Formats: sequence, structure tokens, C-alpha cells
Amino acid sequence: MSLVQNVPAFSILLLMLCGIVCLVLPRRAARHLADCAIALVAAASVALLVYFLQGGAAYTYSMGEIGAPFGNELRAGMLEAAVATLFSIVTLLSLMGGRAHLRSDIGRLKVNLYYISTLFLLCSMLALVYTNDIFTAYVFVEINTITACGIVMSKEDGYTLAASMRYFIMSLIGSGLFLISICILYAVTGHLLMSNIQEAVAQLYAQGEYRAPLQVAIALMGVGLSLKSALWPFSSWLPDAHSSASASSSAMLSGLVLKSFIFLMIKIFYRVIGAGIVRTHAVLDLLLVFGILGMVMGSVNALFERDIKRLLAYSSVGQIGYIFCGVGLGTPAGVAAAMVQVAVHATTKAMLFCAAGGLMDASGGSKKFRDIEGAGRRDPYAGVAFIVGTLSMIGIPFFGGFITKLSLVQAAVTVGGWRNLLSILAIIVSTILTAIYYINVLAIIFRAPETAPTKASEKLKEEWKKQVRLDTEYEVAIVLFILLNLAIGLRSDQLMQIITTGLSMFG
Amino acid sequence: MTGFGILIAILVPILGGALVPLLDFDARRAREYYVFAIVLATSVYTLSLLSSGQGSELVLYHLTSTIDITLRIDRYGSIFALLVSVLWPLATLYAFEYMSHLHKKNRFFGFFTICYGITLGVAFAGNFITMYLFYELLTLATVPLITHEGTREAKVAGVKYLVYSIAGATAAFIGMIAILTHGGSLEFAVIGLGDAATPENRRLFDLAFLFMFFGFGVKSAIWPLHGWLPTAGVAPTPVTALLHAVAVVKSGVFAIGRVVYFTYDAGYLAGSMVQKIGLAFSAFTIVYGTVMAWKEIHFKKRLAYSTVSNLSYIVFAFLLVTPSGLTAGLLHMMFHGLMKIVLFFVAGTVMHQSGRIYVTDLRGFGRAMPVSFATFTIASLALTGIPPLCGFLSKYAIAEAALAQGSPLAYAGVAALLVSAVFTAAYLLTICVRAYFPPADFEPWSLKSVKEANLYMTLPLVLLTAAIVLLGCFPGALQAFIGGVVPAAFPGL
Amino acid sequence: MNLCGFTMSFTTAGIHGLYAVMACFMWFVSLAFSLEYMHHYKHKSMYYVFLLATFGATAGVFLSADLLTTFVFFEVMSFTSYVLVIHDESKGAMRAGETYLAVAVIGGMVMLMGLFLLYDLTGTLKIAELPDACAPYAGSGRLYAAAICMLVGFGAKAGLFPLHIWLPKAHPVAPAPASALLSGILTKAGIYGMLIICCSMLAGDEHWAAAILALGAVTMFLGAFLALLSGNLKKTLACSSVSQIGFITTGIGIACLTNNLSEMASKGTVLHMVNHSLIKLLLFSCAGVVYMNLHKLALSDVRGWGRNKPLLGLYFAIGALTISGVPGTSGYISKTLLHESIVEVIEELEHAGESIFLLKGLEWVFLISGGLTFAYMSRLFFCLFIRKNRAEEVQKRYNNKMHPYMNVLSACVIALPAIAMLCIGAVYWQHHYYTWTNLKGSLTSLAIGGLLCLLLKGRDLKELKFDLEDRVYRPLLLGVCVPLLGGVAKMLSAAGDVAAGLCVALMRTIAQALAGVIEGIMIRLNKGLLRQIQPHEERFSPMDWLRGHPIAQRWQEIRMDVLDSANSLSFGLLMAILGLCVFLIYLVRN
Amino acid sequence: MTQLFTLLKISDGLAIQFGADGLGRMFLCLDTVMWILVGIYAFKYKEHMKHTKRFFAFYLLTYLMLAALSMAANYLTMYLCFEFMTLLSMPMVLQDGTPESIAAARKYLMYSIFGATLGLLGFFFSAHYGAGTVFTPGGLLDPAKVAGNESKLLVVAFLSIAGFSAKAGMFPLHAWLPTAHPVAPAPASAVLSGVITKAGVLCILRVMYQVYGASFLAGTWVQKALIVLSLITVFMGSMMAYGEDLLKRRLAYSTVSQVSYVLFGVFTLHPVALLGALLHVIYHSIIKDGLFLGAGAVIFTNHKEYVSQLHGMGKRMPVTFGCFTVCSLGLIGIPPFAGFLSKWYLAAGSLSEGLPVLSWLGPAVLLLSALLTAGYLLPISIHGFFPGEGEKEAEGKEAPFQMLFPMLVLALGVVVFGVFAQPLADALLRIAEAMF
Repeated sequence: MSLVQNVPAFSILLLMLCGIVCLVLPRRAARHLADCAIALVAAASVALLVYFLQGGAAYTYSMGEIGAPFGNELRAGMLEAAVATLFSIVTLLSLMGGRAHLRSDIGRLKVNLYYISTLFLLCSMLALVYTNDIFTAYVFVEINTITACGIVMSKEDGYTLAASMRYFIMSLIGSGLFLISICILYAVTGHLLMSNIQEAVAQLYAQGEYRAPLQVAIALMGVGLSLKSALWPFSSWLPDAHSSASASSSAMLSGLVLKSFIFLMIKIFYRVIGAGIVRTHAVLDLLLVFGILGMVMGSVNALFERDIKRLLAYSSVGQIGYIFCGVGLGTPAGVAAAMVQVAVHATTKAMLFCAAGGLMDASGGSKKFRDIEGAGRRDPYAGVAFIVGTLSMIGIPFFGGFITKLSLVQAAVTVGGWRNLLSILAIIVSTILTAIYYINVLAIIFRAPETAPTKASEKLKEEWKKQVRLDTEYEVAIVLFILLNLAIGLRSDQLMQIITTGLSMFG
Repeated sequence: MTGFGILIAILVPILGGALVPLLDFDARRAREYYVFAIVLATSVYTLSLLSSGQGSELVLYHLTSTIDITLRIDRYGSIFALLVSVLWPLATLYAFEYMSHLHKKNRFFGFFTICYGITLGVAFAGNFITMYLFYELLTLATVPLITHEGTREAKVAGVKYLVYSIAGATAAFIGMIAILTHGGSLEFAVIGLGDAATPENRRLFDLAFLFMFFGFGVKSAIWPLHGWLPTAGVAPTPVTALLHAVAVVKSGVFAIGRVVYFTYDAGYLAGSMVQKIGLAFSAFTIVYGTVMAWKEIHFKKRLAYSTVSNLSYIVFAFLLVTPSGLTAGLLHMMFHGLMKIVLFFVAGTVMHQSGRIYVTDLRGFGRAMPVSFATFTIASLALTGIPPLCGFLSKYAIAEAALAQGSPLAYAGVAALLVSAVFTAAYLLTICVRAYFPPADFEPWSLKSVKEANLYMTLPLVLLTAAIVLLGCFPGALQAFIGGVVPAAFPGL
Repeated sequence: MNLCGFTMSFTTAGIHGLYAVMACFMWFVSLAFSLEYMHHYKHKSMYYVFLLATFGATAGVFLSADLLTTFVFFEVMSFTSYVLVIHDESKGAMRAGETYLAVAVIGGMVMLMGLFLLYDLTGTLKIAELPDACAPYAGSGRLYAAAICMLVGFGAKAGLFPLHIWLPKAHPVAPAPASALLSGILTKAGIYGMLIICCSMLAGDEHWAAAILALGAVTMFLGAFLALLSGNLKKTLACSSVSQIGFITTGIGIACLTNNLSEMASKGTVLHMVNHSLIKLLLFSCAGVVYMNLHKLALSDVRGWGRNKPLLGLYFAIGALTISGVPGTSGYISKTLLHESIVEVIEELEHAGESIFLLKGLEWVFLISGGLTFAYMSRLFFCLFIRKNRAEEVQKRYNNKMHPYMNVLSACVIALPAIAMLCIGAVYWQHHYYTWTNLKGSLTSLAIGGLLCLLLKGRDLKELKFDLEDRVYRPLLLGVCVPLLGGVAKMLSAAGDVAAGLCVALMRTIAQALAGVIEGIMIRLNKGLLRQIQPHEERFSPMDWLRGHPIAQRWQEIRMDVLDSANSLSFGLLMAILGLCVFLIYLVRN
Repeated sequence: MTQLFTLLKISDGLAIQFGADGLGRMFLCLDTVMWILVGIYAFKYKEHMKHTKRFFAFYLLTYLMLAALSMAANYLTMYLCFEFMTLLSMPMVLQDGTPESIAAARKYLMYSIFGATLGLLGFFFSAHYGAGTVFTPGGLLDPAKVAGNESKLLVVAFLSIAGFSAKAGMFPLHAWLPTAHPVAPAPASAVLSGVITKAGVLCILRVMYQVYGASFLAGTWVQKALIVLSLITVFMGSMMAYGEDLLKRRLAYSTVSQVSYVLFGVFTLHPVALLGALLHVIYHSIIKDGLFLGAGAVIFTNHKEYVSQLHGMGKRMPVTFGCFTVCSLGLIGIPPFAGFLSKWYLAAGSLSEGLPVLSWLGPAVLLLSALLTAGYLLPISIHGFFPGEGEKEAEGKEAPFQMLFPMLVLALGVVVFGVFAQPLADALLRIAEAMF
């Protein structure tokens, strides 16, 4: 048991501790503490990942020496380490990216409260990643919900309050359903540890008993987690929540929070119910169909939008659809494709939300297309970010999006029958629609402003022409995000290799 | 070393083009000298590459374990590169004059030069993924060119073009990946599917072929997917002339040639169901294009429909999957590029000088713009297929290839070829007649405001027409150069 | 001689020479007579040119040794004689000329067809070689076809029954000397042709002979009947020519029947031809003299003019007697020969036991026609020289012959044919012609003629209403054929255009339909998408085209009004519940 | 073909070659003579026209192309000259610039180009199945290659011959002739119908006898179909002419029918019939040019276009109408004049060919059409010279001598070639024999 192996527990506990400490620190100190805490966790996760890369096997880490029924376990594998590093890096970058907005959106007083909720959010996400006990998973799901709603409400204008309330209620429904399914599982199998439950469930399936309760448990879990991770029919809360929140919080929300629940769902499907059963299970078809619907409807609604942040929000619904489509295919290649999309979407969407924040700065804080006309010229970083985002979305080689499409198509092609055709058609349609509204956004933000601006936004434009000041932190964040996307695009071999070995270790 | 030469040849125009809007030239002369310098340099360098660097290769980047971005000069790609590098400088020269009355010149010339680099990229791509990369970039780079004039019509054309191209590219991408995952190689050096084409996944390979055929078919304007080409006729003439007559559409046909001859080989395709489908669609498009052209009175839309038909000539020749079919298709690709660019330039000159865009009000222009309409007449005669001119040679080659192949669809193709020749005569020669022989009640003074275009516009026209006539009479060298493709595409032969 | 692209050969053997001489004699007489006759006419130069041209052509026809040369001169003769017919360009002349030309051209073309068929069949057109060339094909359909075509050609010129229509019209309008030649020589050219067909090509062919005899009989009777009824001097003579041609045709028919063996038939035919030429020359000259003085030809007008003109009366009488076949005249001899040849054939058939009913009928027609001839000739003679004109003063004018009605030259010129005829009569003055059986035939016909003449004396018979040409030919040809064929031709010529227009229109509609379908979708789609790029449009939503659609409106209302905003909680819950139900139902079921 | 002159060698299969053979020489002489005569006539006629420089330019260019066509040694050169001849002769049709003339020119262009394209189809197949490319009497098809697919080649032969016969005005594609001639100026229509239709005939001769070969086509359904088509045209042409009042359109329809006489001779694939056809080519050129020049003279001097206006014109224009009458008699085929001999050989050839029905039906239709020709030509002369006192006589004056001279020469030609036809017939017989 080398030092590195207790990184999971260490990082969760560290974040909790810092979260509490931030409460009392003054605003500036709280900011620095939060940043370096997250940085530390990121470094630790990288160390863990390196450990695994050098051939370390997946291991379970029991919290405290207490026995099975009461004790608590964490399980770390290459995949978990990779996802953890991704989450921490993206959180750090989106905090940096959205810093300027924090000052204007959130009053001076509540800034540490924002940092606390961010830290606790990251802690809960890491916990979801590492946990091997479904009840602890439920506990951290609740923490996650509260903190996520917290960072949304921190903006405190009327619209965000209504949006976060809706978000809160819908998430609670989701976690409620998740709880019920855990109870059923516990009632049926008697265990809480994932590995034990898996043997029990396998045994039950072999005997054919308790078929109905197990089905209901799986259904409820599926719906609960899809609700929380905004799969299309359950995603009506997402556009308001993500668009009204401030730049960094909406980056974290759509980039990470949704992904954590998806990772949890994959973990439960493969570790709790077992790969053999899940592969042929009907729930995958449902996920596939809803994923495809999400891909298409997300993009179609995005076409309707005339507000940059709502457009990005709807686009994430579409991208989430991609992930579920990958999962729904049922083959390891499909899940791998889903994980790639998780990584790519996390970085790209976070970057785009930060860039959107930059655009709003450059055009007097208005989100409307009419006002952000030509903003791309004024804030070149945001412009370039959007170009990279568009190219990645369309799937030009050298960019992340290409790898997603490549892997998803490879997965879809190997699967036969209606799944194959349906997913291919969905890919084509969603790529077209994505291309249209992203290129349209490009056309707007790069249009020379002299084309007849309307009166309303006239005075706004004079103001910001003068005082566009660019803060370095935002620029660094955007550049790092772009590099991250390019890294995934270029070094996709290593990423795929990590994911596939991680999945194999997963079982 | 020559491997890097390819990279240079591609990057110079792209970077050079990107600099134009950034350097923000305001003096017209400066911009022209700069742009022309870049374009000419690239052309010269590419031509030297073609002559010396045959077969040199450069693996740019290993994207994933099985896919990497490679650039290679092989005989097939160098033919397309030759066409593009010869025509681009002339088109640029023409564009300088034409753009004088349009605004936002920097942006236009920027994207115009970038497209040059990307087209060369398509030509020199070593495998399908690289070609897909440049193919997609070409779409993105041409959208702003089409919507350049900012009118409502231009935007509609831009969106329509975008939607068609992205759909086509994605379909082709899916086809590629399907082949990759089932063992076929995407490298152009490896001919045919080899052992991967086992009977049970034959159906999938057929499906993949159809996806790629109709994917790349969008750019080469096969009938159901040709809608964007006529609407894109509203773009400024250098764009329609160069891109929609030469670069963009030809890249589509070039890609189909790659699919037919390099990914699937003759053994797989000859006599297969997909070949029949392809032949049927292209034969129908040949007739459809000319009939629509004959019906259309907007000058540039008429030429666009004519391009739709002529492209299907090439696709039809390629799908014959015989050595003579390949050479005939390439020959027509070269000649059609020459002929169609002249026709578009004349259309552009007419619009530039007199603002008339409809074919019906071209009465008496023969005398008002003697040089332009002389070249127009020669080019339309060539396109109709009158013997001494080059159009006849390629039409003859395609017909011979079809006859040699001898399947009923091939005969249908020859019939389509001839019917389209008649309609071509109908929609082109009537313009010449109207221009040169105005009716008795025509007052020449109504055209006194219209004078011949200056040297910038007429020089390219004259040079290209000379090329048409000379190649028509002495095609030996070009045919030998094209003949070189056959050993590469048919290793067995 | 090599002319017109093939070798023309001429011969003066036998009948060729005879008729060439006859042609010269006839032309000499008419030329001399026309000197005076044409004295006060206009276009004299044109008349003489075409008269001589016709002479050349006719000589050519008679002298030609192969049918092709015959045809060449035959055509030339038709056209040159046409000009003679329409010489004085009156409305009647033009109309007659039109008919004459039509018949001539049609006859010529059909004969050419016959020549083609013959040439193709036998390979030679030399008259001398014809008999043995046609022998192997006797009775074959192709030979009959060739023969029929040539018969139509020659028959048209000769004036046989179906194509005789132009004769009664052309001769009255032509100048007298011209019409003399027309009846005299040109008809003989037709007969000459028929001789070649019947006697050398199809000699001894019963069916052919029967047909010829039938035609001859009908022509004989019809001609005589028309002559009787006609009220115009020249028209009567023209019809009489038709009838005489009928006699000659009968002779030819008999000769053909007996395979040229019955010497009487062939001699009789030739003699009758010669007689008829001379008679017609004489009679038409007399008619010419009448017309020269009175410029009128209707019998009612010229009645009684010749009372005090003994010389003209003498000439006319000689002509009349000869043509009627009164014993002692040359006419009698030729008619008797013909009659006896018929009787001889009848006896021969009697011995062979075949039915002779038809030939008996023929003989009776022969006799009746002879009678009719005598009747109308005597009627003419009486009208001109015996009876007085109804109007007294007209008669008085006729009687005072102040100036001579014909000069000396024309007098003696007209005398020539009369003398010639009398000589022929004398030459043949041998006894056996006058045996009782021969006399019996001519006397019976004279008796019939006399009887008829008494019956009709004095009363003018109405013109025959039924005119074959105007009733049958013109309506049939012009009324029916031309419009019908014209219609077919118009339809065919338009076919080219219509077909071209049709297929082009078809292609265009197909293209439009296809384009329409694709274009429709695309226009609506990108119109909507376009809204997207228009920043300063006040309503941004790109799905502008969808907005118009009722379902979309319904959807929008649900989102906007009932659920106050698409993103309201209740809408979210509704969607979540729906999702949950789908999950549960689907999973529980399988 | 004796010695070949290669102007341009594009590739091994394609070359523009010229070579003189009997047929080519005959057509060249015909074209040259006609062009000189009509040229003289046109020098006078040009006062009546605008754009004279343009007219004479295209006039000479068309002659160039015709000379090239007659000298063409292979299918490609013939197709090239055929296309350019259409393009260069088209401006002569729309010389007056009136809307009808432009419509007629467009129709002429489209029909000829459609015909040429069918010819091109023939070229593709002959290049593919042929042994060599140069015209060889008896056909250049390589029996080995042809063995399997005769039926295909027959269809292509029929189409290519029907295509070239568009220029010769055969039935399905004749519609342009009656529309183009009335609008074209007289010298143009004289040349168009007199000589340019003969170019179509030359192409058909080359294709039938020297590409596919008479033996290949003899007795096949193609020959029967073509003969039937030509007979339909013969009948239709003369029938339409019979009913037409506009003088030039009547002559145009007459051209349609007379050229189909020639085609009938060509399609019977028999030396004698071919001799008749060649003879008729020469005779018809001479006669039809004479008629058109006559019509042109009437229009030029007295502006009378319709036949009904020409009553008594003969007296006013004796020489013109004299020549007109001589030419009409020639056309009808009255023996001493030119037309008769060609009809004779046509009929003789057709009968000796021995096709079951067509051998005798052909001559019958020819003669029926000769009859109709008489029907529509003779009345003009007759009413011209003998108007009859009832009708009112048209007044007018005689055409200038420069116009009369060509007409006189042509009329003389009709008579001379009519009477002294033997040397001409022998020469043409040698050419006809050489074709088989």
C-alpha cells in the first residue's frame, strides 16, 4: 500500500476540511485557499493516475477498519483517477475563467459562501467517483444537489432564484427515486457494498427470483440518475439553471455535475448489476432511444434560441444525448465512446461558457444575439474559443470532437440492426444542426458591427468600446481550456488506452 | 525532404490567406501584389513538386493508433493539383478586377487564398481521414465566400450549401469509419479491400460505399443532392467560377474517384449492385442537369446546372471501373474545368460591365464585348463537343469507355451523353446567336455604355481559350500524364 | 445515235416508214391550208414554231426503233401539241388545254411505269426484239402489268374509251389545221403504240385480245353516239375520230386474237388508219374553211352556208362517203376487210365449238356503228349544203358569195387528200371485195344509217348532259384525292414538328416536377434557417417556417400560454413523469 | 482513298484527314459550280439586303466547309465539317433579322445539331467496332468485333443515317426546311436547298457505303425502313408543295421530296439505283438552283412572293420564266431534259434490286410524285405565259442581266445534261461501281 493509494480518501477529506475553513476566512484568503486546495487535489489525482499507469491494479480502500455492513469503502481504478483529475482541473479552470463574473454577479459578502459550495461540490463529485458503497453514493448525491443549487442561486437575481428552485425540486425528485431503488436493492440483497450486491444480484438472476423488484429498482435508478444528468425528457430544468447562473458556475454545472451522475450510473450498472446482465438489459435500449432523441431535440431547440447562454445550455442537452447514446449501445466500445465524450464535453462546454461570459463582458453584459454582434472581434480570446468549440463540435480532426464522433461511429457501426442505423442517422442530423447554430454564432460574433445596429443597443456599445479590460486570469483559463481540447484531440491514443484499461479494471 | 514540400505547398496559401484580413490592406495595389505573389508562388512550387516529387510522402501526425494524417503525392492527386494550380492564379487575376465594385475585399481574398491551400490539401491527402479533414475545412472556408455579398439571397445560398455539405461530409465520414472498423484500409497506397471483403460483411461494405458515394456526391452534385449548386450561383463570379466550377465540386468528384479506385477496387465493384445504382444516378443527372440548364434564364444558374450535368459525366466515367473509364473521367475533369471557368468568367464580365444577369437581355453583346463573347463562343462549342476542341476528346473517351464496358446502363449513359450534348447546344449556342445576331429592330446605341472589360479580365479568358483549343488539338502530353494513373489504380494490369 | 444518255435507234421498216410518209403528207397539207387560215390570227410565229416541233416529235415517234425513244418523242409531242390546243387562249381553250395536259402527263407517267416494268422484265426495249423477249413471260402477271400501263399511255393519246374525254373538248378549240393533225396523226401515234403492244408483245393472248376488242367496241359505239348528238361541227368530227379509233382498235384486237395470222385484219387495220387520217384531214379542212368565213361552228348557225359552194360540197361529200364506207370508196374496202376478219374468226371458233356469242355481238356493234357513222355524216352534209338556214336574211347573206370563201391554194391543197383517197379506192378496186357477203355487211350498216337519218332529219338533238369528265374525273380527282392526300401530307409534315415539341416539353415537365419537390423542401428549410443569420430581424427564432404550421402553433401555445413558459416547473414535471412511465412500462414488460 | 493528307493527328484513333476519291471530286465540282453561279447572282441581289459583308463572309465560309466535307477521309473530319457547316450556314438563314427568320434559324440549328449528334453516336460505335478509321468502300467494320452484336450496330446505323438525313430533309426531321427557306434571302435558299442538302446526302453515302458497307445493310430491316421513310418524304414533299401558295415554300417542299428521290436511290444499295441517285444529285442541284434564282428574281424585281400574283408575269419576264419553265420540265422528268434519265436509272435500279414490295412501289411513288411536281410547277409557267384574257395581268419588268446570266447557264445545263448525258452517266457509273 504505497502512499499514493490513499489519495482518494485524502482528497475527499481535504476538500471537506477546506470547505469548512473557508467559512471563517476573509474573502481574498478564502479564494486562495480554495484554489490551492483544488490544485492540490488535482496534483494528487494525477499522481494516482501515474501510479495506475505504471501498472498499479485497482484496489479497494476501506475507510476506517470497521467491518463490512457498517464500514465504508472506496474503490480506485485507472478510470476513476482519470475522471477525478479531469473534474478537478476543469473546476479549477472554470473558477479562474469565471472570476471576473464572480465579483459582479455575487455580492462581496457571499463570495466565500460560493467557494464553500464549490469545494463541497468537487468533494461530492470525487466521492461519487471513488465510492464503492451505494449508500455513501446516495449521501454524496444529496450533497452534490445542494451545493449545485447553491452555486446557481449565488447570482441572486430574480430569474436565477426561480430557475434554481426548479432545478432543486427536479433534482430532489431524482435523488428520491435513487433512494427508493437503493432501498429495494438493499431489501433484496441485504448488502450495501457494490461488489457484494453484484454477487447477490447475479445469484438472484441465476435463480430467476425477485425479477420484478430488480427491474423496478433498475428502472427507478435509471430515471433518477437520468433526471439528475439531464437526459432529454427530464432536462427541462437545465436551460434555465445553466443559462441564468454566472459563467463559472454554469461551466462547472454543465461540464462536471452532469458527468458525475453519468459516471455513477455507469459504475452502478457495471459494478452493482454486473456487466453480463446489463449488456442484454432492456434499460440500455431506453437509454439509447432517449439519448438519440436528446441529440436531435437538444439541437433543434438550440436552433430556436436567440440568447447565447441558453443556446449553449440546449447544446449540452444534445451532447449529453451523445453520451447516453454511447452507453445505450451496450458494447464496451460504446461505453468508451461515452467516456471520451464526457472528457471532451467537459472541457469544451466549460470553455464555451467562460467564453460566453467574456462575450457578455465585451458587449455590455447582454446575452442577446443582437448585442453580442461583433463581440468576437472585441474579445479575441472568446472569439478563438468559440472557433475551437465550433470546429470541435463539427468534428474536424486535430480537435476533441473528432475523436468523440470517430469512437461513437466505430461503436455504432459494430452494433448491428436498428440501433446501428438509428444512431448513425442521429449523428448525421445532430452534426448538421450543431454545425448550423454554432457557425451562425460565429457569423454573428465576427460580423463587423457597422451593419445597422438597432437603437436600443447603441449606447451600450459606446460604453464598452471604451472600457474593455481583459483580466489575465480569464485569458489563461481560456488558453488552457483550448490546449486541453487540443491535447485530447492530438493525444487521443493515450486517452483511449486509459479509458479501455480503466473499463476493464472496472468490473 | 520533398515530403515537407507538400506541407509547405499547403500551408503557404493558408497562412498567407489568413494574413490578408489581419494585415488589413487598404491600398488595392498592395493587396493585389501580395495575394498574387502568394498564389503564384504556390502554383509554381506545386508544379515543381508535381514534376519532381512523385510518390514522396509525409506522415504529419498519428491521430489515433489506426488513423494518421499523411500527405502524399501520387499521380491521381497530382492531376487534380495540376488543374487547381494552373487555374487559381488566373482566377485570382480575374478576381482583382471583379471585386473592384464589391466591399470587404480583404476578407474575400483572405478566404479565397485559404481555399487554395485547402484544395491542394485535398489533392495531396494520403488517406481518407486527411482528405476528410481538408474536405470539411473546404466547406467551412467557402461558406463566407458564398455569403460574401451579404444579400438575403447570398445568405440563403450559404446556409443551404452548409447544410448539404455537412450532411454529405458526415455521411462520408460514417462510411469511412465503417470500412476502417471492418478491416478495410483507408490508405490510398493500399488498393482495394483485399481480404476484408468477406461475403458476410459484403452488405455492410456496399452500404458504406453508398454512404460515401452520396456523401461525396453532394459536392459533385448528383441529382437529389445538387440543390445547393444553382442557388450558390448568386455568389461573386470568382467564387462561382473557381469554386463551383473547379475546386469544390471537383474535390467531390476527386473523392468519389478515390473511393472507387483506391478504397474499393475494380474487382469488388465491377458488375455489383452499387455500381448500377451509381451509374443510374449519374446518367440521370447528366440529362437532368442539361434540361434544367435549358429551362433556366439566370445566366450563372444556367451555367451552374450545366456544371451539375458535366460533373455527372466524370462520375459516370469513374463508375465504369475500367482503366479507360478512369482516364476518360480525369480527362473530362481537366477539360471541363477549363471550359466552365471561361463561361463563368464571361458571365461575370457581363455582370461587371453591364449588370445584366439574365440570358434574355444579352442581345447585341457580341459587338459590344467582342473578346469576351468570342471566347464564350469557343468555350461553348468545346462544351457541346465539336471535334477539334477539347470537349469532344473527353466526350469521345467517355463514350468509348462506356462502349468497351458494354453493359446496358453504359449504353444508357452514352445516350444520356448525346441527349445532353443536344441540350448543351440548345442552352449555350442560343446565347451566342442572340449575342451576335440581334434582331432587326435592335438599336446598337442601347449598348454604348457597355464596353469590353480591361486586361485583367480578358487576359485569363484569352489564355484559357488558347488552352482549350491547343489541348483540343495536341492532347498527347496531357493524355500521357493522365495515363500514368492506370498502373497505380489497377495494380493487376 | 447516243442521245439523252442512252442509244436511240431509228428504223424505217414497215409501218414506221409508212406512217412517217403519212405524217409528212399530212403536215404539208395542213401547213399549206393554215397559211390562209391563220392569216388574221395573232401569235402566228409561235403557232408555226410549235407546229413544226410537233411534226418533228411525231416523226420521231413513228421512226423510233425502241420504246424508250418512242417515249421521249411521245412526251415532247404531248407538250408541243398542248401549245397548239391552247393557241387562242380563250377560257374554253385553257380549260381544254388543262384537261389535255393532265391526261397527257398522266398517260406519259403511267406509260413510263410500264416501260420500267417491261425493261426490268425483258431487259430490252427494242421493238424488233420484243416478240421473242416477251414470249417466255407470256401470261405472267408482270407482263400484263407492263402491258396495261403502256396501254393506258398509248390509249390516252389515241382516245380510247376511258381516256377519250380530252378529244371532244380539245379539237373544237384548236385551230382547224391543228385539230386536223391532232385527230389525224397524233391519235395514230397512240394506235401505233397499241399495235406494238398487241401485235408484238402479247400476240395471240386471248384474254388481252378480248379486252382490246371490248374497249374497241365501246369506243366505236360511244364515239358514234356522241357524234350524232353533238351540235358543233368540229365536235362531231372529233367524236367521229373517237369512233373510227374504236374501229381500228377492233381491228387490232382481231389481229392480236389471231396471233397476226389473219392477214385481212392487219391489212384492214393499217388501211383504215390511213383512210381515217386522210378523211379527218379533209373534213377538218372543210370545217376550217367554214370557221374561216363564219367564225362560228354551231350547226344551227352554219346551216345552209354551203348551198352555193359546190366545190366545198364535193370535198365534204367525198369525205362523208369514204368514212361511211359506201361501196366504191377506200373506206368501204378497209371496213369490209375488218368486217370479214371478224366473220372469219367467228367461223373458226364455230368449228372449234367455242361460244361465239360475244363475237356475234361485236359484229353487230360494228355494223350499228357503221350505220351511225353514215347517219351523222349525212346529217352534217344535209345541214351544211342542203337545208336552208331558219333565218331568211342569214341565208341570204350566205348565198351572196361576193368574195371567194377560200383561196386557190387552200382549194387545191384540200383536194389532195380527196384525190389520194379516191386513188386508194381505185387501187383496191378488185373483184373479190365486192362479193355478196362483203357487200351485205356494208349495205346493212348503210340501211341502218339511212333509217336513222330519216328519223332525226331536221330536229336538233340536245347536247348530251352527261359529260364524263365533269361528272366523274374532276370531282373524283380534285374533289376527293387531292384533299385526302393533302391532309395526310400535312399530318406527316407536322409530325416532325409535333414530335420534337412533345418530347422537349416532356423532358421539361419531368425536370420541373423533380426540381419542384426538392426545391420546395429546401426553400422552406433554409428560409427558416436564414432567419437565424439575420441579427437585426426583431424576431430571431429561425423556425419561422414552422411557426406558420398549425401543429407548431399548438405546440407553442402549450409552451407559452398554458405553462407560462417552456421552462416552468410543471412542464418539467410533466415530461419527467412521462419519462418515468415509459421506463417502468418498458422494463417491467420484458 | 488514294493518298491522304493528315491536317492534325490528335491521337491514334482520332485524326483530321482529307483525301480525294471519285465521290468527293464529284461533290466538290458540283459545289464549286453552284457557288460561282449563285455568287454572281448574289452580287446583284445584295442591294436588296442589309449586312451584306456578314452575308458574304458566311457564304464563303460555308463553301469552305462544304469543300472540306467532300474531301473528308474519315468519320471524325466529316462530322467536324458537318457541324461547322450547320453553324456557318445558319447566319445566312437569319440574314434579314426578322423574328420569323430568327425562329427559323434556331429551328434549323436545333434540327441539324440533333441530327449531327445521332451521327456522333454512329461515330462512337464505328470507332469502337471499326477496323480502321479511313473511309473504305465496302465498309470499315471489323467482322471479328461485329460478330456478336449485329442488331446493336443495325440500330446505330439506322439512327446515324436518320440523323444525317435531317440535313437532307428526310421525313421525321424535315420540318426545318419549309420554315427556313421562305425567310432566307434567295441566294441563301438556293445554296441551302441546292447544295447543302446534298452535303447531308454525301454524309449518308459515306456512312452507308464506306463505314457500314452495302453488304452489311443490304436486305436488313434498316434498308427497308429507310426506303419507306424516303418514299413517305417523296410523297409528302410533293403533296405539300402542291397545296402551297408561297412560291419559296413550294420550292422548299419540292426540295424535300426531290432530295428524298436521291435518298431512295442511295438506300436501295444497287449500283444502277446509286447511279440514278448521283445523277439526280447533280440534276436537282442545277434545277433547284435555277428555280430558286428565278423565284428570287421575281421577288427582287417585282416583289411578288405568292404564286397567285404571277399571272401573266411570263410576258413581263420572258427570260426568267423561260428558264423557270425549262427547269420545271427538267424536274418533272420530261425526257429530253435532265430529270428523266435519273428517274430512269432510279426506277431500273430499284426494280432490279428485287425487294418484295418496295421494288415496284418505289418507282410508282416516284412517278406519282413526278405527277404532283407537274401539278405544282407547270401551272406557274402556264399562268405565266398564257394568263388567258379574263385574269388581270401582273405588271413588272425583267430582272437585270447579272441575275439572268446564272439562270440561263443553269437552264442550258438542264438541256445539255439532259440531251448529252451519256459521258456524265458513264463517269458516275464508275463512281457508283467503286462504292460497292
